[in-house]
Formats: sequence, structure tokens, C-alpha cells
Amino acid sequence: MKISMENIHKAFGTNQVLEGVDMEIKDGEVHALMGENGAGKSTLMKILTGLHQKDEGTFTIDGEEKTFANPKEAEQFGIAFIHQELNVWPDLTVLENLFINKEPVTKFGLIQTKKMKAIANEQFEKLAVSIPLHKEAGECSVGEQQMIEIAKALMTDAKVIIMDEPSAALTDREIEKLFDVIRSLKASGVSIVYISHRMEEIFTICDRITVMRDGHTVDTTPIPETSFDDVVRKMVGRELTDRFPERTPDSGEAVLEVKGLGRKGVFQDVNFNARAGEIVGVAGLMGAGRTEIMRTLFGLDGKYDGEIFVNGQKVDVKNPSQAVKLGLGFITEDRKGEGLVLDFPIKDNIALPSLRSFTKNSLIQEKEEQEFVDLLIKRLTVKTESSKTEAKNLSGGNQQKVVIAKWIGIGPKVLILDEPTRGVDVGAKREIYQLMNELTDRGVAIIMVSSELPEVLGMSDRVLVVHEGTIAGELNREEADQEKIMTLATGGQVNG
Amino acid sequence: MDSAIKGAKQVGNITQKLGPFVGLLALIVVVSIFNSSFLEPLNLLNLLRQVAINALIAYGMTFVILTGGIDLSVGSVLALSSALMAGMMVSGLDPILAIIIGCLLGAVMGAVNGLLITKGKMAPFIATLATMTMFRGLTLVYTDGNPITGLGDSYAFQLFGRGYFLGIPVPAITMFLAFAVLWVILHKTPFGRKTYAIGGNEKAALISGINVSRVKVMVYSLAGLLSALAGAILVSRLDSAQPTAGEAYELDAIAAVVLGGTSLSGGRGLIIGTLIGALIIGTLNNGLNLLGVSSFFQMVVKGVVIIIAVLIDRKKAA
Amino acid sequence: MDSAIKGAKQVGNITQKLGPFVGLLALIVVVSIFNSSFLEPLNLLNLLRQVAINALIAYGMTFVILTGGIDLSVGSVLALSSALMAGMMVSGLDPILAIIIGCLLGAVMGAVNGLLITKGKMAPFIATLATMTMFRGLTLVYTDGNPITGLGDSYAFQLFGRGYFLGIPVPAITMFLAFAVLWVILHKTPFGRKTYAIGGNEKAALISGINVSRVKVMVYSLAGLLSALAGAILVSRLDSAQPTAGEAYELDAIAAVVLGGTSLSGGRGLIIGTLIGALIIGTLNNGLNLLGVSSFFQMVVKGVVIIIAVLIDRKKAA
Amino acid sequence: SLQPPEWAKPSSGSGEGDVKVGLSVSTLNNPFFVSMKEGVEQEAEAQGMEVVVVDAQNDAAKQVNDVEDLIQQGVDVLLINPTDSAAISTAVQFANSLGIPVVTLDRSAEKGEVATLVSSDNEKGGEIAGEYIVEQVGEGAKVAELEGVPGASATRERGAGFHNIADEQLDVVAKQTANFDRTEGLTTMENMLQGNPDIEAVFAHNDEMALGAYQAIQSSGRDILVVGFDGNDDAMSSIKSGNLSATVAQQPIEIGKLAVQAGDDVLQGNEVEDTIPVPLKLVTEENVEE
Ligand SMILES: Nc1ncnc2c1ncn2[C@@H]1O[C@H](COP(=O)(O)OP(=O)(O)OP(=O)(O)O)[C@@H](O)[C@H]1O
Ligand SMILES: Nc1ncnc2c1ncn2[C@@H]1O[C@H](COP(=O)(O)OP(=O)(O)OP(=O)(O)O)[C@@H](O)[C@H]1O
Ligand SMILES: [Mg+2]
Ligand SMILES: [Mg+2]
Repeated sequence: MKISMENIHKAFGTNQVLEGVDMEIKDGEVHALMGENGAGKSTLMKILTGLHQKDEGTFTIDGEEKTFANPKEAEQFGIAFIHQELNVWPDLTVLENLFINKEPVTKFGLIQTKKMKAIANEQFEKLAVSIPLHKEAGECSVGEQQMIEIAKALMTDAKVIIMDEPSAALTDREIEKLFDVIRSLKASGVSIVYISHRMEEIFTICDRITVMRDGHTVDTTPIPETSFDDVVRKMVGRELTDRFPERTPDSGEAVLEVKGLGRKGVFQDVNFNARAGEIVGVAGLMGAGRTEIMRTLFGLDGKYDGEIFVNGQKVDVKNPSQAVKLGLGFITEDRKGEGLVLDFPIKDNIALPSLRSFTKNSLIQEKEEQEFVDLLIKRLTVKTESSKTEAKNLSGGNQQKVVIAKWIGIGPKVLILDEPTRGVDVGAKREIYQLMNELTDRGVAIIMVSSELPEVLGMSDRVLVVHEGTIAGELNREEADQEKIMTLATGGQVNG
Repeated sequence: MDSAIKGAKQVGNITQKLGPFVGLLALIVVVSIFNSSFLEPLNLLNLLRQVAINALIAYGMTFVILTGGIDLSVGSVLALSSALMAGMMVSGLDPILAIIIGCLLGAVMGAVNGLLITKGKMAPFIATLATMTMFRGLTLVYTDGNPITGLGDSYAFQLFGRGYFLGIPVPAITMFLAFAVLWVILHKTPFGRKTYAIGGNEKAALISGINVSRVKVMVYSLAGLLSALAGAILVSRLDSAQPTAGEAYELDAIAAVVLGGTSLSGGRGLIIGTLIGALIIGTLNNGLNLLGVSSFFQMVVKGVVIIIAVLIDRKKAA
Repeated sequence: MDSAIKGAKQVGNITQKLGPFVGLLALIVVVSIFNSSFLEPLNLLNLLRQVAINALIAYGMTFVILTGGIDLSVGSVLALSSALMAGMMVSGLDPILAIIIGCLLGAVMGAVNGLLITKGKMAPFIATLATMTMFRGLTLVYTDGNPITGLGDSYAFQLFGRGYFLGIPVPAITMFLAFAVLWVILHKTPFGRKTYAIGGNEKAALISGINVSRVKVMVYSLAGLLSALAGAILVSRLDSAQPTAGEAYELDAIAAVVLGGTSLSGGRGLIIGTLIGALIIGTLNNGLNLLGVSSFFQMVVKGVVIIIAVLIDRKKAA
Repeated sequence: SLQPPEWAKPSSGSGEGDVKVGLSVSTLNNPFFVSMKEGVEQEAEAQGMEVVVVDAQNDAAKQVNDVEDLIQQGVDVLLINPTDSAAISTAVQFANSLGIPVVTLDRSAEKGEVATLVSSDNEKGGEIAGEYIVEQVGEGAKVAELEGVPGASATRERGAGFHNIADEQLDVVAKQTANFDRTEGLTTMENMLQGNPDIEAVFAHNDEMALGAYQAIQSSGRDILVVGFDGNDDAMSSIKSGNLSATVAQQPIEIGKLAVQAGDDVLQGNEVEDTIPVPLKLVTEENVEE
């Protein structure tokens, strides 16, 4: 199927998102679509598949002009869409999730469960996925949920599959599996639109790349004719030097120490520490339990085994409010669901954990608050008109900066960052890395959980590798490399 | 370890499903210890008949709550549709035909709710709060505040609320039949699946191409239809249509749904739970009467029982 | 263009805030065209006095709804606390002291709701549905179903519900004073900010170190306290405590909050809106009475007005 | 069939030992019915009978269930104070089918076999109130009416009686329901006064509303005649202190007592009248001490 989009315009209210986008998808190619957060990539694909309606422009499919009224129509026409936001029903089983709104029925209108199972098993085999079909989707890890979404799209026998950041929640092993599938789809003539912020992936799997900036198409080039730096320049509109800013680690005393930390059935016997001015990277496969360890450490999951020390003092972290008082900050992996009050202005979001520090006589001192917030917004270069803009109107990268600003505001001793750059574009990523450096220079200890190995290697002073709920090994900056981390993450041994 | 966790989870799942049932059994045991006449056949038949009205309304409420909504207007829909039915009967229409038309009118009232919620984008709570007031007012206007009587003595009509078939009260039979039909709709048809999908994740349902508005309108219509059916039973039982019928019935129906383990935030629950929930409430009402508990204390006990039941359910879920 | 957009947004924002106010004005104009006696000073004073009770309850409801909850028990809390106040007065306690203790007891009842919701992890709808039944039952048990009378004739107590201060009815003064205090709490203190944050995103609030449970318990206690205060006014107005007082008051309070533009899903809304919402409902009741509309039609009109008001609000938001 | 199956019917012959009386009351949230219940209990105790009381909380459907539950407990005679005379019919018929005699209190049943109705004559009471108002404020005076719960028989009958007089001799300028509730009586009256400043008298379908209306009138500083209905304690003391003008007093305790006696008569096989009227009395400041 050949799709060409010409001069697409779209505005949400007064927000002009697309201002003349052109793009062409050929038969059997893997076409990368890149651009900064908020460039309009997802919006373009949503319009193509009938979820939003365009204001202007034309879609031509195999030579004929075509506009879909709703996603179902697009799907019936052979265009499947794996959305950036996961569309799972946590209370339904995996099987039910796979077949929502396309259940096969008997002539009496009853659902044929057996037939559904057969189709699903076949599909999972192709993807080498082994999720039990009767498991509730809510009990699956984010990565598993992503695989369900992928399977769902493949089941439709689509001729074009749009993948909007499919790898954001996957680790390298799953990504490899996904690439195998993409290659075999391509071989059978299926076209793929692949949206991602991860450069390495783009250069591994894609044939051509279209870059978008500020609602326009910059250009489309075959992958062999372009380079990493070239793409970045087109995306951000200026030259960007190194991906990772230089670090001059200078670590002090251990600020946080964890001994024998465990929670029944989730993780056990976790020991590590984090020193002032140090970045500790935490790597592992999807579902290894990294997030769970951090949640427990922050008092989010209640009772735990083992001991936690802050500044050498044994502490009992029963809830987040105690964690915050102890000087811990937690940037979670789900910034929309857990990091931000989306309806709040930026100001209120940033001030939330530090309300106490500018409250006098039980009243919030609004001037002090405003100054405090303005300072942070400036320091983190949050791109916004004013501090009164609601958080939901910011792009992903800027939202992430707001979350970080909010925690910098409490003057933390320890900052836990869980997947700090997931879904964040290269430009914003670099700024976040720079911030992390600034923080460590001021003596903050940073624990960075990440599934992006280049990031772990590029930023960490020390790397902890988690495997099935235990720390499988610890590597220092010099000895850490991709291979050793993967070996430990998959249960292997590394000597040294 | 993995299989142990799985095992534990499955047990958890089963007790979750059985939870309301165990509660009902416990309640029955307690009541029959204190008053042996509870278990007499006639009382059990009475109990089933008494439960039927709330159960029917609560079935519809289950669908509504599964989509993440709520319907406060069920009692007023019951009142208005039963007044209209009675009006038709008085004017000489065949009672069974009147009931059928009345049920369809109930469905139309439900559709009004559905349209306000989908097309009007109103919160279900507010939309149905407004129609609750409105339909009640219309009932009073239509009946001029008086009961409608003189419904004739069609045997079939009398049977509908008062009769027995094979020794079982007809309302109870209606209740079980409706249960069977609705169970199939909810668990075996795409419509049922969509109901769950909308409540579980409305955005995702929309993206999956589900016509969310249409499903919702149908769900609220179903709730209206079932309320009207309950109203028909009431009209036959009371041999009249009461303008004040059905007041506060929404609360009993919601309580039945929740006692049955359905989540108020939508997407999770079973209709069998609702039937059991309705039986729990009915047993409580009947049992407390049999035990001679004063009506004032009955209210206190009912409140406490709901709290305990839900708390136990929470404990299990955790 | 950019500043034009900004301008448009601000206008949008202002009309959103002014929406309920414009609605109120329109209503006042309509009513006074049809019946000139509406605008007479005495009627306006009466209106304010009539609105006070609903407004006080609705203030508390605003906090509750802002956290994303709901409180169905406000009417029962009003009844139980006013019965207890009257009981204390009859037994010779100083009436003002009795009112203060009664308000604290109301706060305790609210705290029970809060604890069921936070510690018991119950859905607010169900927890307060249960306590609504329970507190009502306790009121009936305590009063034995009879009004409590013979409250003595303390002048201060009589003033509280019936008196005037500087020509303004005391309940209206209470209503405005409470408004001022609550406005400051909601918009100028960390507690208010936390209330919004919890409703906006409870998980994010928790992770930001907010003690969500404590804030919620305090919010429900506040709602209980304000219901009890409304109860005190009612006791003084009626010179007695009625066991059936406050029935269905939760509906009027919720309607006031929603008419005032507060979102039922929490996190968004203003207390000034609630005051206006209460005035709209009061004007409607008073106006329809003045116009001699039959009470049956009044219900229909009220339903329709709520629907129209909310629909207009939605249109503006879109 | 309209009959319960044979196998389910309770084994009759529970008539041994004490006589058991079942009383189903429309509501106990109202002092009038509480007094009636007390009358039943006093008389039953005097006669050595056992009483079981259930409260329908003004819900006609609940009352039908209540009666079934009473029968389940093996009562020998049913005393029913219906929430609605039409709606209670099927319950009466059910009792009839099991051979349990039924006496109704205050309101009757439209269908089914009722041994007797013990009640005050509400319509007559409405007329008494109307006549008293004419007598006090003169023919053609402007009056207001506070109605009870819409559709309740007391509302209908008292209203009908009142209008028998008022339609001829008075000018009813305002008429609103206040649902038998004191709070609503207060606010409704306030609003009525606003719309109709020249009202001279108010008839309220019960004392609760009358007392609420009185509060409204008092704070408006006007002098308006208020007539209630029922004669409960609160109203009596209000009349005593010269606030309420009058009330049409019923004798709920008497109704209860007479009902038990009638039930006893039926059980003994004695003849009883179709209706047993309980006298009403206009209570004013002059005769309130009696
Ligand atoms: N439904 C909507 N209503 C209003 N604005 C929207 C809506 N959807 C997207 N936007 C805005 O449109 C712009 C483009 O968003 P889009 O999601 O297409 O970006 P993206 O390129 O996919 O970014 P990312 O890399 O962060 O996924 C953003 O400014 C976003 O805030
Ligand atoms: N809400 C949940 N309910 C049930 N199980 C869960 C839930 N969240 C996580 N798990 C399970 O807990 C385990 C650890 O998950 P965790 O999120 O800590 O992994 P992770 O290493 O952070 O990986 P990810 O990259 O997926 O975030 C996984 O087996 C996952 O399936
Ligand atoms: Mg996107
Ligand atoms: Mg994780």
C-alpha cells in the first residue's frame, strides 16, 4: 500500500499543531518519523487513521484520495496503529484485550472464545511472547502490555502498521524480537511507520527517515544518506554536540544505604548505597523489579523487609511524606499518571512538595512562591509562556523538566529518577543530563533507573544490574559495558 | 515460586467471586438461627418476590456502573412508566400490551439519560439527578399526585406481580429469566464486552473504534427498560400506580451492585454478584422484620452491614 | 496572533468563571419580570436566609468534590447532630455551647466517613451511602421518631436562626462569614492547595509527599462540621429538632456545587461558584413559589434548569 | 395461580396460646402514628395479647412486603395502617387467602376483605377547619393552604373537605405542598407571604406544617390565623401559648385502642361495624386545657 500525505494542517482550538506536513510511505518499507516532543508526529498519524480529522490537505492511498471517519474504518482498510499511550484494559484478560471490538461471533451473535484462543496463540508464537492468555492485563508489566498491543496490531493482517514509540517500554531483548518481526513483515510487503526518539533503533531498522519540526516536514532521506548528527540538526534546528555532557565525578559520603531490602514475591536482599555527588545507574530487563525497589524505598508500597539508612541514620520510611521529609525525591516512570497534576499550572506543580517552605501563619506567601517557581523554571529552561500554563499543555520533554524542577525545589539529598528520558527528544534529553550533572556537582546523590543502555553507560558513575528481584552485580564506570550489563541482566556471571 | 503466586492469585480470584455468596450464606445462617420461620417455604417464596423489583433495577444499574456511569433516575423512571402503564390500562388497553409499551417508554426515558450523557457530555451523576427530579415531576403532573387505580382484573396482569407458576412467584421467575438473558448479553456478546471496555478505559475503547456513545445510550436504555419492567411488577402487586413509587430505589440498587462486588469506577464486576447483592439486601430486610428489629434500628444495621461487607471485600482484594 | 490567542483564552477563562453568575442574573431578571415582589427587600432577605442552609452544606461538599469524592451523608449528619444539640439544650446545657459541641460531633461523623474512605479504602459513594442510612437510623433511635422541642428561649439561640444583625438575617451572615473563611482556606493555604492536588491527581499528590489520608479525613470532617452548623440554624429556625430533617439535602448541595462549575471528577472548581449555585437553586425555589407554579411542575422545571445550565457550561468549555 | 402453592402454605393452627397481633404502620417518623402505635400496644397489653410492629416508612411497596413478613410470623389478626388505600389491596387479599382477618386504621383498603376501618373522618376534619376559618376571618377572606405529601390520602381527604367549604366561602389565593414537613412549611410559607401579602388565614394539612408556617408568619411580623390538623403535643402547647390558632385534633391513641378491640371481636366471632369512627375535635385556645 502506498500512502502519500500532502500539506496536512491541523489545529486544536487555537493551537496550530500541523502547518503543512508532507510524507510518503512506500510499499514494504520501514519509514522512520522523527521530531522533537510536540512536533506533531502522533497527531499526524492519528489524523491518518481517522481518530482526528484534518483541517486541510489530502491523503492519497494507492492513487485514490481517502479520508477515514474513524479508526475502525482505517483498520478495515488495512492500516493498524500501535498508539504511544498504551490502550489496555487492566481488568480484562489478555485474550479479551486482544480482541476488543473484533470478537468473532457465531450466527447467534455469541462470542467464539475457542477461535479467539487459537488465533491469539498463533500470534504470540510468532512474536515469541509467552504471556498467559487468561492473565489480567493490569497484572502485566508495561513491556508485556506493549507486546499485547503489538500482537493486536499484527492480528489485523494490516498492510501498513504505524508504531508510535513501540520500544519506549521495552528493553533490548524485546526490541530485538520486535525488530525480527518488523523484518519479516517487511519481507512480506508490509509497510511500517516507525516513530521513536532512540537514534540507534532508527539507524538499525529503518529504510528512510522523515524529520518534522514545528508542524512542518523538514525532509525525507534514505537512511544510508544521512547521519546521526544530521538528523539531530534537522530536528532541533541547530548543531548539538555530544549526546552526553562530560561528567567529572567527585563522590563523597554515602547518603543513602540499603541493607537486605525486600518485599515478598517481588524482590529480595537488595543491598546498595548512593554517595553524595554520584550517579548510580540501575539497569535490568523489563520486569526485573527496578521500579518496585524504588517505590518501596520511597514508602509507596508500605511494609518492607530490611533496613534503610539516610546519612548513616536508620530510618523507617512508611509513606512518601516521610521520604520527602528525609530529603528523598522520586521522579517516576509515569510522569502523566504519577508525576504531574495535569490540570494544575506549572507553578502549582512545582510548588507542591515544598509548600511548607513558603508558608507563614498557615498562609501560602504567594510572592515567595512565585519567585521560587520562576527561578526553577529559568534554571531548567522550561519552554513556556508563563508559569500559569497548565501542565497538560506542555510537550513531553518540558513536562519531564517540570517534574524534575519540582524535586529540585525540595533541595533533595537523594534523587531517584526512573526512566528519566523515556519518550523525551534528543535535545531535551541532553538538557536533562546536564541538569543531573549540575545536581551532583552540588552534592546530590542520584539513582537513575534506565532501560536505555547508552544512557546508563554515558551517565552513570556506577551501574547496578537487577535480575529477577536481586542485585546481580555492580560495575564501575570503567568496567561497565553493554555486554557485561546484558550478561548480568540475563542471569549470567561476570568475573571481576 | 511463580506457580505458587499464580495459585494464590487464582484462589484470590475465586474467593473474590464467591465473596458476596459467602456473605449471603452467612446472613441466612444467622437469621435462621434467630428465627426458624425464616426458612419456611412460604417465606422463601415471599423473599424471592420481594427481591425481584430491586434485582431487576440493579441488573440495569450493573450495566450502567460497568461503563463507569451511574443512574439516579431509576426510581423516577419506574414511577413514570408505571403511571403511564396504569393510565393505558385504565383507558382500556390490554394490560399486557400496556406493560410492553410502558417498558419501551422506560427505555426511551433511559435513552434520554444516555443522550444527555453522550451528546450533552454531562456527568452521569448530574444528568440522572436532573432527570430524576424531572421524571418524578412529570409523574406527579400526569397523575395529579393521585394513585391510579381501577386497572381492571385481567388474570394475566394479576399473575404478573402476584401469581405463581409451578409454585414459584411470577416476579421471581421474571427475575431469573432476566438474569439468564442479561448474563448471556454481558458475558457472551460483543455488546457486553464493549460495556466492560468502556468502563475499563473509555479512551482506548474509542480508539478501538467502539461507538462509545451508541453503547452508552443502549446501556442507559436497558436500565430504563428494566426499571419499567420492575414498575410493571409493582403496579400488579399494588394493583395501582403510586406517584411516589420507587423513591430512593436507586440507593438500594446501587447497594446491591456494590455488595455484589462490582467496582463503582467501572470495568469490573459480574451480574451474578448483583443478584446475590439484591438477595443480601432482601434477606436483611426480611430477616430484620422477622426478628422484630425496630425500623429505626434496621437502618442502622443496614448501614453497618454494607460497611462490613465492603470492608471484608477490600481486605480480600488487598 | 499569539497575544490574540492569549486574549481569547483569558476571555474564555473569565466567562467560565462568570458563567454561573450570568445564569443567576438571568434567572433573577426572568423571575422579577414575572413577579415584581421578588425584588422587594424583605423577599431578598428571606431568600438569603433560605439559601444559607444549603450553601453551608454545599461549601463542605465543594471541598469533598474537589478531592474527587462525594458525601451523601450530609443530610443525615445534619439531622443527627441537630438532634444531639437539641437533646443537650433540653437537658439544660447553654444553647450556644450545645451548638458548638454539636458542630464538633458533626465533624466527628464526617471523620468517620473520611476514615472509612481512607483507611477502609471504600468508595466515597458507598461509604457515605452507608453512613447516610446509619446516621439517619441513629437519629430516629435517639429521638424515637419524635421532634425534640422545648429548647428554652435563649435570645442568642433564637437570633442564630431567626434574628437580624444590622438588618441582615443572621443565617445569611453566617453564610457569608463561612464563605470568607473557607475561601481563604481553599485558595490561600497549603491545605486548600492539597485539596485540589488530590482531586487533580491523587497518585501524584501522594508521591509529592502529601499525606493524602489526613487531608481527606479533614475534608470530610469539614463537611460534617458545616452540615452540623447548618443543622444548628435549622434547629433555631424551627425551634425544634426534626428527625427527618435534611432528607435529600445532599442532592441540593451537589446540584449547587455542580451548577457553580465545579467538576465532579475533582481538582477543578471554585467555592464562589458554589455560593452562586446555591443562590440559583434558592432563587428557583423562591421564584417558582412566588409565581405560583404548582409544586409538581416545579420539579420538572428544576430538572430542566439543571440540564440547561450544565449544557451551556459544557458548550462554553468546548 | 394467584395462590401460593399448597406445599408452601404455613401449617395453620398457630392459634394456640397468646393471641398475636400484627401491626403495620405507614410511618413512625410522625408523632401521630407513634401515638396510634402506642394505643395499640396499651390495649393489647390490657387484653394480654402480643404485638409485632413493622414500619413501612411511607413506602407502599415496602408495606406489602411488611405484611407478608407479619403473616410469616404467624399473627392471628392484622392491623394495617395503609400508606395508600389502593396499594394495600393485594396485601389484604393475600391475608384473606390465608384466612387472617384484617382491620385497617386511619385509611381503608380499596379491595380485599376488611373487617372494619377505624379512623377519624379526615374529610369532615377539613370541613371543620374551613368552617372555623370562615367564622374567624369572615367570608371571602384570602387564605392559603399548605398541602401534605402529594397523593397521600390524608392530603386528598383533608384538602377535599377544606375545599368543600373554602370554594364556596373563601378565596384560596395560594396552595403549595410542604410535604407534611415542618421545614418545608416554614420556607413555603415565607414565599407565599411574599407573593400574597394580604393572606388572612392558613390551613395546613398537619400540625408540623402549621408550626413551620407559624415561624414564618411570626418573623414576618404579621398576624395571620393558622389552623393545623392532628392535635399533636407540640401544636397543643403552641395553642396554649397563643401561637397556633387552632387544630383539628384526632385521637390517635383511641384509634389504636379501638382497632385492637375490633380485632379481638373478629377473632371471637362477634359482629363488627364496617367503620368505627373516632371523633375529631376542634381545639382552640378556649378548650385546649381540656
Ligand atoms: N487532543 C488534543 N488537544 C489539544 N492539543 C493536542 C491534542 N493532542 C495533541 N495536542 C498538542 O499537539 C502538539 C503535538 O502533539 P503530538 O502528540 O502530535 O506530538 P509528538 O510529536 O507525538 O510528541 P512526542 O514525541 O512527545 O510524542 C502538542 O503541542 C500537543 O500538546
Ligand atoms: N501494578 C502491578 N500489578 C501486578 N504486578 C505488577 C505491577 N507492576 C509491576 N508488576 C510486576 O512486578 C514485577 C517488577 O516490575 P517493575 O515495574 O519493578 O520492573 P522494572 O524492572 O521497573 O521494569 P519496567 O521496565 O517494566 O518498568 C514485574 O514482574 C511486573 O509484572
Ligand atoms: Mg507522540
Ligand atoms: Mg520500571
